[in-house]
Amino acid sequence: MHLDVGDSAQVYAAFLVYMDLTEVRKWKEVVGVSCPELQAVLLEGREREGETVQMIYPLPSHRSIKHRELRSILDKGAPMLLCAVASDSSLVYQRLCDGFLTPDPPVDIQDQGRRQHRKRRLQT
Amino acid sequence: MADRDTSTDAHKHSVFEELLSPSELFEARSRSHKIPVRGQKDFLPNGSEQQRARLQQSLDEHWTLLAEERVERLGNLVKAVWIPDERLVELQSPAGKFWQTMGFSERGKQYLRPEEALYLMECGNVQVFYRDLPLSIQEGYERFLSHETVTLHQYQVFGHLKRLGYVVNRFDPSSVPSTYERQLNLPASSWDKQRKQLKRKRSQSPVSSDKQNPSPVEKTTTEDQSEELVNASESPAGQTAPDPSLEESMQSADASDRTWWMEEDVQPPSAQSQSAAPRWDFSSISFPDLGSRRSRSVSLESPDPSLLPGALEVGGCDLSPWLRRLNVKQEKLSQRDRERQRERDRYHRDINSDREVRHCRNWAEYLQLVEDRRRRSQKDKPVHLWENEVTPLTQPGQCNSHRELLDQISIIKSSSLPEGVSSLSASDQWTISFDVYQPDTVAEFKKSQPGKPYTHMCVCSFDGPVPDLHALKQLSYQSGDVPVTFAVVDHGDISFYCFKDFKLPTDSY
Amino acid sequence: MVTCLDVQVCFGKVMDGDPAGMNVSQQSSSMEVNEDMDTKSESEHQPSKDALIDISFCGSTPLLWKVSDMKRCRSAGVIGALVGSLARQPRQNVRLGRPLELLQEEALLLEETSTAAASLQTQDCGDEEVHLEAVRQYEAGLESSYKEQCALALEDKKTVLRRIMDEKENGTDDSGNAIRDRLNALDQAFRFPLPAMAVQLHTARAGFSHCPEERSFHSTDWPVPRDERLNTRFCVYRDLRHKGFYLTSAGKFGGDFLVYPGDPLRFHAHFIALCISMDEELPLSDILAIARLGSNVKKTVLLCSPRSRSETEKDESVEGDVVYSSLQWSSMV
Amino acid sequence: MMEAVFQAPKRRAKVYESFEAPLPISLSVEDEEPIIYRAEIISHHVIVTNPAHIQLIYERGYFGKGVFSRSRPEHMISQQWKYIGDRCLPVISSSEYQKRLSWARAALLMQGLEEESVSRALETLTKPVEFDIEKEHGRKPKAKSFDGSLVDQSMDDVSCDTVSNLENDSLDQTNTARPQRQGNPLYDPLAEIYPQEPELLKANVKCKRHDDWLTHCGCRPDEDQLMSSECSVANADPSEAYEYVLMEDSEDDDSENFSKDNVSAEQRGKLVCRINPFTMMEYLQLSYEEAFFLVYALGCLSVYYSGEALSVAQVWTMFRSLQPNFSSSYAAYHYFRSKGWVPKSGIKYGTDLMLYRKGPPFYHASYSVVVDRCDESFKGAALRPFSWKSLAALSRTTGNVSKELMFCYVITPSDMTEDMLSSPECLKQFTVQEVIVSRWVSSRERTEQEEI
Repeated sequence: MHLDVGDSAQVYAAFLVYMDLTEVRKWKEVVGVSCPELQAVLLEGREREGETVQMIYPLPSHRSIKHRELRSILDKGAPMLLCAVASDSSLVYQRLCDGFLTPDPPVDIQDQGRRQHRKRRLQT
Repeated sequence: MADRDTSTDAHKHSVFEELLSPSELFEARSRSHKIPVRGQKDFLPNGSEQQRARLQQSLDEHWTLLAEERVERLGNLVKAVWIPDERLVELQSPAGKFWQTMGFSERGKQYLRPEEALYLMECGNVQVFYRDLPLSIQEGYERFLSHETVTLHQYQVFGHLKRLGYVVNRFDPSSVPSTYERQLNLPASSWDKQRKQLKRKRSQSPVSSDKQNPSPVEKTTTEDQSEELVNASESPAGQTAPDPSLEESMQSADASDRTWWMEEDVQPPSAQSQSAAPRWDFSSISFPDLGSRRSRSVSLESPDPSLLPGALEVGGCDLSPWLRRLNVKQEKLSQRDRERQRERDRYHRDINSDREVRHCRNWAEYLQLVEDRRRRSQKDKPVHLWENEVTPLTQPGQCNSHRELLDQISIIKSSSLPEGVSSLSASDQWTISFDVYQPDTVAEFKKSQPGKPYTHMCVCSFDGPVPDLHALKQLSYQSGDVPVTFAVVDHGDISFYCFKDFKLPTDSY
Repeated sequence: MVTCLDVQVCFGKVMDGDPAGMNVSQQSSSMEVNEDMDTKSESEHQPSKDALIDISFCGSTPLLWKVSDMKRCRSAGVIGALVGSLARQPRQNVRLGRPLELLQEEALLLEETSTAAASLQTQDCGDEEVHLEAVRQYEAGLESSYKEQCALALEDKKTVLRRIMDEKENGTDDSGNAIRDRLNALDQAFRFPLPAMAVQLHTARAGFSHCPEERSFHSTDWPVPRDERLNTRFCVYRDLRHKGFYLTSAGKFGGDFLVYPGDPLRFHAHFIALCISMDEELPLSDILAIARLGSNVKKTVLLCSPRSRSETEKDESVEGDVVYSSLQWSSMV
Repeated sequence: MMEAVFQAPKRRAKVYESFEAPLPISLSVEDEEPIIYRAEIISHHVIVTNPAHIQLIYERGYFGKGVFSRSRPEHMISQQWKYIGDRCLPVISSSEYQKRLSWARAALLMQGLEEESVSRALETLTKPVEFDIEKEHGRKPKAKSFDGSLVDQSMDDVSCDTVSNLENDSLDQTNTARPQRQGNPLYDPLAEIYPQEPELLKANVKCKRHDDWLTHCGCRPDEDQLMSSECSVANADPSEAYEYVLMEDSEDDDSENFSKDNVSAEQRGKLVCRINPFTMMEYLQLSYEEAFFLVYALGCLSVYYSGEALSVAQVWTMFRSLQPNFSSSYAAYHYFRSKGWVPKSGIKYGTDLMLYRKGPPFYHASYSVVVDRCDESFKGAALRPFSWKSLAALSRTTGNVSKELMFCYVITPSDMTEDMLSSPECLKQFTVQEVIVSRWVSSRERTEQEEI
């Protein structure tokens, strides 16, 4: 029996992500690009027509990652998504960008009423 | 080096800056005890004057609050003296209310442990002197806290819990029943509790799996027997107190190693203990099967001396009088038992309910039917799954209920934290620091009889390791039947974690 | 020379643990050497040494005790964490009081910018004479404080009586006279019981204490070893501080620092900083967990890695010593 | 140490499907023929393509995940549907149509067809269609399986279809924008955008009732919509609906607004009915653990690799080579399944497994499980070493969605050799230790909490 292992796992993860982006999320101009530094297949695409190109790095979920690897993609200048792929094809996308991305202000930041109370423990 | 004088005027000023004048002291007696409330925070600094002013106000309040020095009436202070050699604080004046939960007496003197004294200093209850001069709280931290007493981390946890109202004592390993005591289950209180747990657990998953018995008929009997046994030991009519260790091992040992029901020759308990393991492993000691009708042996040999407490001689035991007293009458089933029986029957197919079987008029036809069925299922079964060394755990159509199927595929045993502890090597890395008692027990708390702690507290540094299974087992052993909580100190911030033994109940439907 | 055993142990431990990364001056160095260093540091750095923040180490934990030091430290943007009971209400955990515990990184920053120095632990004063003098001083102070408080209490009582008298003056009965008599008798009859005297329980080491502390510790004597981990965290801490952010510990959020856009008293944190070296392996599942937590608490997870020296030299265009990447749980589910 | 108390699983507030069976095998009905399902390993993925198999495997025990869906396979080509006569057809943009056309072209070319004949075939194929509603009944072009390489629509089927122009007017009369998936239990409207509730467009990742990003929360917008539905379950076969599409034949196709603004869809361009040139069937993907459980524990799944059916041992070997630590992760999976629970991927929570009672449509997940491995000395955490820092994050993340965090240690006997591990029989020697990790917050502290 021939087993095609190696980092084919990453390639096949990329295939699932490609299908998800094109078929489910209707991204435009999705193409695979190989990334020699990471020995991996990345995807490029636009969420909607006319929007900026984003890089997507698909990775099997049991892997580890180094900041340097993420930087080698981020330094290309495009916003990036890291996509964890589980063996049942579950996907989790995470947005990465260079530098400081200020979070959205809490919706009820001005609201001093009781709604805030519930969230108190989370905010610091 | 210590005797040199490095004070400059400027330095002196900084040293004295927090010294209150008598008039300040006098005024402090009537100051407010309210803590200002903090306002809502902003999201982004915008450089506005309003934000600046609010920050300044918050800071002013902050500093005022922090700068406040403790001022107490001399009469409210308990005077004490630090004894560095003993690492203890000795009280010089009568103790206050705190004595109910803190401190100890020895040779007519009253002592506080360093952490207790420091906490009480912070609360403004005790003034500790050393060489006739009072110690500041800073000096208390510097002198009292060390690896020989308690570390800063441990003190932070201690203080945190004390401030919340808990009773916190240093962990005393001797307060936990020893291995031997625990095996004999001497502490009656803990036994009661355990038994309740056992009962509850049993009701959750009433049917135990039994995969060592191949034939379903035999299986039923075994289960009936075990059920009877349990019933007997639970009924108040049972003359002898139920042996807790028996119950315990029934729980801990998986159904597959219920050696005491196997039809083997009576085995003295010594058989397994010849390796002279430092601790008994009850799950591996088999019990003599006295109930079996096939058992011809009527006496038990004397147990292995290595298992007995020192200098205790135990002879052989004649069983015949006991056997005569055994109740062999037909079992009368209560309503509940009958329901259970029905419940069990649901999982076993009565062959007479099979339509095709009922149509068989003679033995030959039945055999033919069985053969036909076998061939039919053979045909359906793909070769690649069934004609190799490893075959699936169940055959299609083999199981008639979810329960039966689950029993069939349950091949992985579950373990519990107490298992295998006896073979573990002790390590110093994980130790219990404190006994903690609930705040609502303070009123009845007696230092002489503290009772069972609410939890044991293990203090960890945030940068240190998370306990692995080895550590969990070891601590769980050290802790007895008291839960262990891990207090993780991260730069003054304390989080508590519990790692609890668990067995997911089987859920069949 | 009497030295406190505990203290010796503490220092011995710390110094032994130092992996030769720092030059530790011998603790037994003579007083003259230390004096020299003191004058040197004084002349080199303004403000002079009395403006230096005293960092007192408990074990390896840096603590600040004096409010003046804490103010100075906060004006340098160093926040720390209060860990003691609050004097005003000691039996609660919501608002804590002195001491202020500093992160190693905070202490290092203060030390690096010469705004702080580590102070020696208390040692018993060896000179019996000096000690006896200190005890005499303390007792004399207590005595005079008592006297003064007596006078204050008397004055207090008088004020109260006078006020009542003034009120009664308008009345018709002669109870006013009775009060006047009491007032007159007060000078002789007034008793201020000793137990009623207010005494101060000092938070920071007090002036009359056993021995004035040694502030002679020089920067090179820093009692905490710097390992790889601390170096990474410090590098990030310093860089973020220089960018104007305020930082506190983020342990409970699964990160290294919480990063605030302004003083944490008034602002919410925006980021959870995770300090990692460029080549540290991070399990994807850990990243997923923290990114999800970040989104739950409306904060961005910030991956922070110091650039290695060779990289900064090689590429002139790169700015700063630390690389930052923002990580957010995406809305793509 | 005390045992953790079992917390009752939380039932979902609304359950929209009936419970079929705990597992995809027959229990107690003796004359039912046992079904052996079929899965294939393609590109390292274990996939099931037979729609009947997909349905049974998913609905009985909730094995697998639709590759285009968040859980149950329910993906459709478009979120917008319209009735043409009694047919309900998906509306797609012209760029989407072009994409499919190019895929079809590529697929045909890959099969070695002449470029010219491909073009000609596609031309015929893409002509606008008008239905003769009477005739159309009963004609069901067969569904194509999707096997990783892209499969085209069969030419023969296409050419015999009658094609003619569709009048725009007739379309306008049937413009009842159909709430997609209404009444069809195969589909979960919340998983996609729901036309009548435009606010969901923004929050399409979240269920309104459960703000914890459940993989598949089972919530539906409205129960009465299910009741009022005219569509019968018989129409549920997704392959049927894919046959024809309504293409937005507009010059200035504004895809950005397209999906958001259904009302204006017709004003912007006329809709043309065409044959979908490239039908993509959603398949069910099984995790290695799920697949091996069906093979080894239930004996109801045949796994094919390059057309060859694999034996139990071969599947084991294969999965071990495809996924590091498969033996431990499978042992944990098998253990939970053998206790009657439904484990699903925990990737969205940063863990290995989520445990459901009965299945995701009925109960919220009770446990978020980290699987680790250790030998009989119980030392270390081999697969996922935790620091207090990473544990703090995971513990809070888990607590925020009110799940319990469970560590599942798979204990391997010390004398286990690689040789023994090469057969699934080694599983019988594993033991499993479950530990519940929780943060303890004293009641006093909780009442004391103030904003920090």
